[in-house]
Amino acid sequence: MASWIPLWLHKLGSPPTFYRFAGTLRPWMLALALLFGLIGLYGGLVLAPPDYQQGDAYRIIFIHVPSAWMSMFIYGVMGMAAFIALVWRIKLAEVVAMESAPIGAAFTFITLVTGSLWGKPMWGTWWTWDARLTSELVLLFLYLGVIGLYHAFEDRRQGARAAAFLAIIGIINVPIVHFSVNWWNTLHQGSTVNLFGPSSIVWAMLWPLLCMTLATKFYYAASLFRRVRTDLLALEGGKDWVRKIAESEA
Amino acid sequence: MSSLQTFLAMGGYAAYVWPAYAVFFAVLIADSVAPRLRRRRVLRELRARLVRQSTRQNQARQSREPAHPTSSPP
Amino acid sequence: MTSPHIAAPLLEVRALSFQRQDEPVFAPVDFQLHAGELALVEGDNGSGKTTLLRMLAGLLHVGEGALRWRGAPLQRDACTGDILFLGHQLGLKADLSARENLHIATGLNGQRAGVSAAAALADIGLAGYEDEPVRRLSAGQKKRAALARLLLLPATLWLLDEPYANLDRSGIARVNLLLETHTAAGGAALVTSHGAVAFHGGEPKHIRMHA
Amino acid sequence: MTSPHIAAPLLEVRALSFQRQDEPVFAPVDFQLHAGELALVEGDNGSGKTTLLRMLAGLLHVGEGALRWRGAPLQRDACTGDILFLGHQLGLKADLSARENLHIATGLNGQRAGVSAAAALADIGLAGYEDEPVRRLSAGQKKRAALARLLLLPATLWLLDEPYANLDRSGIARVNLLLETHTAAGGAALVTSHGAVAFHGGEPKHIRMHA
Amino acid sequence: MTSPGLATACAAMLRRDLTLAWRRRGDIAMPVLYALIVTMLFPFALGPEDTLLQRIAGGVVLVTVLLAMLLALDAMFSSDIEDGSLEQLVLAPRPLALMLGMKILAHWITTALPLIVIAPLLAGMLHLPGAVMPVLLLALLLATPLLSLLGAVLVALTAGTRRSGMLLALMLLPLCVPAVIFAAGAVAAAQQGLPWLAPLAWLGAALALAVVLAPLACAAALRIALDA
Amino acid sequence: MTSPGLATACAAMLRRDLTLAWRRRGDIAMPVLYALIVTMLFPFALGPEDTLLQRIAGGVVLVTVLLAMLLALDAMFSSDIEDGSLEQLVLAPRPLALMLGMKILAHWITTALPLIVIAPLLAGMLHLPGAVMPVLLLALLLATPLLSLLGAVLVALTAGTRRSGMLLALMLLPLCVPAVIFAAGAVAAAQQGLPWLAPLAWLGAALALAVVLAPLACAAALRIALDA
Ligand code: HEM
Ligand SMILES: Nc1ncnc2c1ncn2[C@@H]1O[C@H](COP(=O)(O)OP(=O)(O)OP(=O)(O)O)[C@@H](O)[C@H]1O
Ligand SMILES: Nc1ncnc2c1ncn2[C@@H]1O[C@H](COP(=O)(O)OP(=O)(O)OP(=O)(O)O)[C@@H](O)[C@H]1O
Ligand SMILES: [Mg+2]
Ligand SMILES: [Mg+2]
Repeated sequence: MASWIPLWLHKLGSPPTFYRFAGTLRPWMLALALLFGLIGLYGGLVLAPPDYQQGDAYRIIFIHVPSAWMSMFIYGVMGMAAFIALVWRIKLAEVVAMESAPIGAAFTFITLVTGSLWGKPMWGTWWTWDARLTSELVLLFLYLGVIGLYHAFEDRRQGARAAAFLAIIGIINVPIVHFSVNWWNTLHQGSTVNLFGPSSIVWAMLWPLLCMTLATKFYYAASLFRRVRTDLLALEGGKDWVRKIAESEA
Repeated sequence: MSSLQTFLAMGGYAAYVWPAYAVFFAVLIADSVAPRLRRRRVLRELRARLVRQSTRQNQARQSREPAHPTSSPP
Repeated sequence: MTSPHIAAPLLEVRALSFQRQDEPVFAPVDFQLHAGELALVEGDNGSGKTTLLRMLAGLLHVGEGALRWRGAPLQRDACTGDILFLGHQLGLKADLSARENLHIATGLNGQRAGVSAAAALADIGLAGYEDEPVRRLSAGQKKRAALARLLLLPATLWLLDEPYANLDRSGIARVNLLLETHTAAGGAALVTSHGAVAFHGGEPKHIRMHA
Repeated sequence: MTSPHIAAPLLEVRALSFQRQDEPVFAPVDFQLHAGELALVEGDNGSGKTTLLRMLAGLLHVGEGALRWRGAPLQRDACTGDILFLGHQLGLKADLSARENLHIATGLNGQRAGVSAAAALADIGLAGYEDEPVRRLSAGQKKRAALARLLLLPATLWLLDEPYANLDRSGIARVNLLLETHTAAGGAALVTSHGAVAFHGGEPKHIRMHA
Repeated sequence: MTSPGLATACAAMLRRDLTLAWRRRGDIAMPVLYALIVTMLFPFALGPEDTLLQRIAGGVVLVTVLLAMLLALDAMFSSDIEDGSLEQLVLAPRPLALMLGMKILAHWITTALPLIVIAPLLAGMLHLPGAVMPVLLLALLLATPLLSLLGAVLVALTAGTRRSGMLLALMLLPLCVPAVIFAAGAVAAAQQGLPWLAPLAWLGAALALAVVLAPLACAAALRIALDA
Repeated sequence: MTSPGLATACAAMLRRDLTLAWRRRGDIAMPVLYALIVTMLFPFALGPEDTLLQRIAGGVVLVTVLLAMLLALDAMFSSDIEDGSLEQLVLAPRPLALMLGMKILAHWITTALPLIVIAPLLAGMLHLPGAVMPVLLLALLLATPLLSLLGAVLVALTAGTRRSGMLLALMLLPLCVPAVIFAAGAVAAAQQGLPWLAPLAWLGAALALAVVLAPLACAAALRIALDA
């Protein structure tokens, strides 16, 4: 591996640097999330016309699909951070991986619940054992496994390393979630949104969906930054920079 | 029916659409509140630790002072 | 293999410390151990003796400080067979006999030339108990079965955590004799103990642990 | 014996032996233990000390011989609360803290008046470790947590199997002090140990075990 | 010297086991997750046809819950034997049978109760009709304590032996079968709209007997098992 | 000083675990008996209709065998951790991954192999057609080592914790599901006279990968888990 990677990572990965960096960026991320979220909701719930087949039930798409994408995206981020944490033992990477897990689990849970709520009127059942639904459930279990393993250890860094290991093993599930609709015949629909070609969805429905997608991405960044900052304080409790913060933020 | 009522009725799918949105917001709000509480707790613990450390240092200095008067700061 | 400079110590420990939850378990430790030396690790209950030995054995990662082996930074892969660790947990399978336990140990670690498992067991005072399941041995007999490894396995540095506990007087004398022959043959040992050690092979080093 | 006690001995053991697979584990044992007396059970590893103590405690059935308690044949139901046994296995739940372990013990066995769990733990040298899970204590700290039972539980006869093992010197001194106060208060104790016991409450009885 | 009453001792015992279970709450969840996994795997193994699943739902849930309980049974005394706490319990001046009764109660609370709580979910996953659910729960409420009590006696008997696993399973099988037959009979009857009280009454009678006798038998068995 | 070769060390490791299993042969029989009980209980729980049983036979046998294996998985390293043998293994001058591979092999031989041997009996009890039997056995021969290998990695990961069963189950679930799907898919296809090779080929590919990677992952996981 090129030697500049660890060097570069160590520089940005220094806890006080990242603490400050995340602190300045976080409010902006939150503001962007709110902005895009409000626009997307207005466009999705009010402006977009009812679907000719599904009526208004399809409006669940504006939260279901962004959440589903986030559930996979966050797993990818977690997996990468986990890899860095294991190979270079960088504290920040451990923290990013471990703090991504609860957010990812939250989005996975939302996907499952909103999908169920959508499935009842569309397919006539809350749940079937089809490939995409199952692999998404497995994704939730993976997230929970990572969180559980992390907390099962008494030493946090040791727990982080063990859980990072599990996260890396579990990453094979992400392509399965995505491609399950192609590989097996399922109830769940295949890709309707295509970034690089014509999407089979009308523009009035597409742009609110894209807004919501951006909103969830920004939300993730904001939430992750807040969590990482807290964790860094807890992990670096003995260091001077933390002492200063603890004294100033009384 | 007023337009608000039509909006809320969601074409007869209100029982599915609104709970979905409710879950979305409930989960995300929970996700953002949890770290806020944790941060408060972490800071409280940190300050307690600082207090413990400073008292221990004071004790150590007091017990050391007669033996090494030069090592204490002016 | 043979070090060019005679003075290079077998093991050199510099400002070694271990953190649990970011708190140091013991005050930093410095010492050198040369071939032929015995060091006693002393300290009260909970002062970190076991932790130190486990760290030297490679079971715990080194928190801060440096470890040097024969003059060069310690590489675990290069010296695993050279270090023998015996902890509070004896590492015996209760369902196997003492002999079978020793066979596993030699299978994994290799065997000193000229010593057989039966001879080692007889030497340590377990003649007649070779084929009893370890479960049925008394506390001191179990300890002896674990100590038989010292006779049988090739290793330069012994890390022994309270080897005397549960032994009767003849057992204690036997362990002291083992330590003497081992150091006389150019080995070294780090031993924790609360009791007095009657070591006749020279004055042992003392390493004091402070919590 | 030359003891000036007029009362019947607390415990009287006559030609006691124990068989495993029809073989006696140790030669028949005879002794008396009066209130206020300490007896040291001595013998090599495997001579049957633990077996004897477990038999007296009622964990093993009496093979041959007779046991008398305060002058009458020993009835288990009549004296269970009177006998306290501490074996090689400490009987501590590793997931509970020392304090919680003591609370269980007092819940089952009752509690001496005027002693609290916290006080007992502080007395035995575990102040500050009351709420650590026992799993995280060092070997000597675990032993101390088990020994805290001696301070807390009401019992007349203590059966202690190697109470000194793993303890540092201050711990050993503490156990000796405990034995002195216990015998001075009219209790009795049977202790096995391989090390020297510095007991200042009179000359202890010696019971030698032969395999 | 203050000597606590029986109630204190019982409470101490119960609290001890519940605290321990709470410290290892991962292990409480184990049978639950196990049951969840089994129930999830069935649709995969059999194909997700609603009618077939519905047909076997009651039986699968019963078998799954009882087997999940069996899993946890083996560990009832093992850790106490290993660390010497069981010796201390046997030596304590309290009626051993009563103390063991508390242990069994704690064991039921920590293993069976969570299973009963999620049983409706399991049944739902296999599309069991809602009307049958109360009968299923009643059957479980009677069958699980019975299994805990009888299981405890057998575990105590095998505590001293080395090859406990096989023995335990062998001896439990004859005990499981009638419990499953009666419980499944009640559920099946309810599913077909037939009266379902009689099989449950049998289970109840057996349970009443076991509550009285099992702790005594368990105490006797343990004393024998420890004496070696 | 004689230093034994790798082969000697492997043999010592394998012999050790097999001897231990033999000493406790009751415990080997445990999963087998467990599987037998489950399969026996099904006709009781569902009623003895041949067609229904036959329909679910393949799936039930697969699920049962895999679950019986899961039972034994938890204990793979626990006794070695408790008595300190695992430390000695980690410190031995032999490649840890290879030694762990031997442990996994021994574990497979002692738990999965007996199950595979009795699988035809189990399938027969549920009236699985004889023609499907070879496919079932093949599926088991591929799925069980896969489960042993992957399970070992997860068990190793939880070795440093208080060995929480829930975690293990939670983490194993995602691994079980695909194995069951493919294995059951092959059996179902064979039962309907369709080609059944493709799903088994997938299993085989996964197994080949796991044989190489799992021991390495297991060794890494154990080193992480023991370091506390
Ligand atoms: C519990 C049930 C459901 C779950 C777990 C679920 C899960 C998912 C997941 C994971 C994705 C992202 C796939 C990817 O981009 O690779 C997704 C996308 C999607 N889901 Fe669902 N879903 C469920 C129910 C439904 C229902 C009932 C519908 C509509 C009838 C639906 C419509 C969609 C649509 C339109 C997409 C976007 C597909 C694309 O463009 O890639 N889902 N779902
Ligand atoms: N697994 C563990 N987790 C957390 N803390 C531990 C663990 N093991 C030991 N400790 C703590 O670390 C400190 C040092 O323990 P260690 O076992 O090294 O002591 P020791 O010197 O060997 O004592 P002893 O003489 O009693 O064996 C103790 O305060 C102990 O409570
Ligand atoms: N569970 C058992 N089953 C069979 N034999 C046993 C068992 N426990 C001990 N023995 C044997 O009985 C004899 C006496 O053992 P015991 O444990 O009483 O010795 P001890 O005097 O306590 O020795 P130590 O000083 O080593 O603790 C020994 O020879 C031992 O091998
Ligand atoms: Mg120690
Ligand atoms: Mg003994």
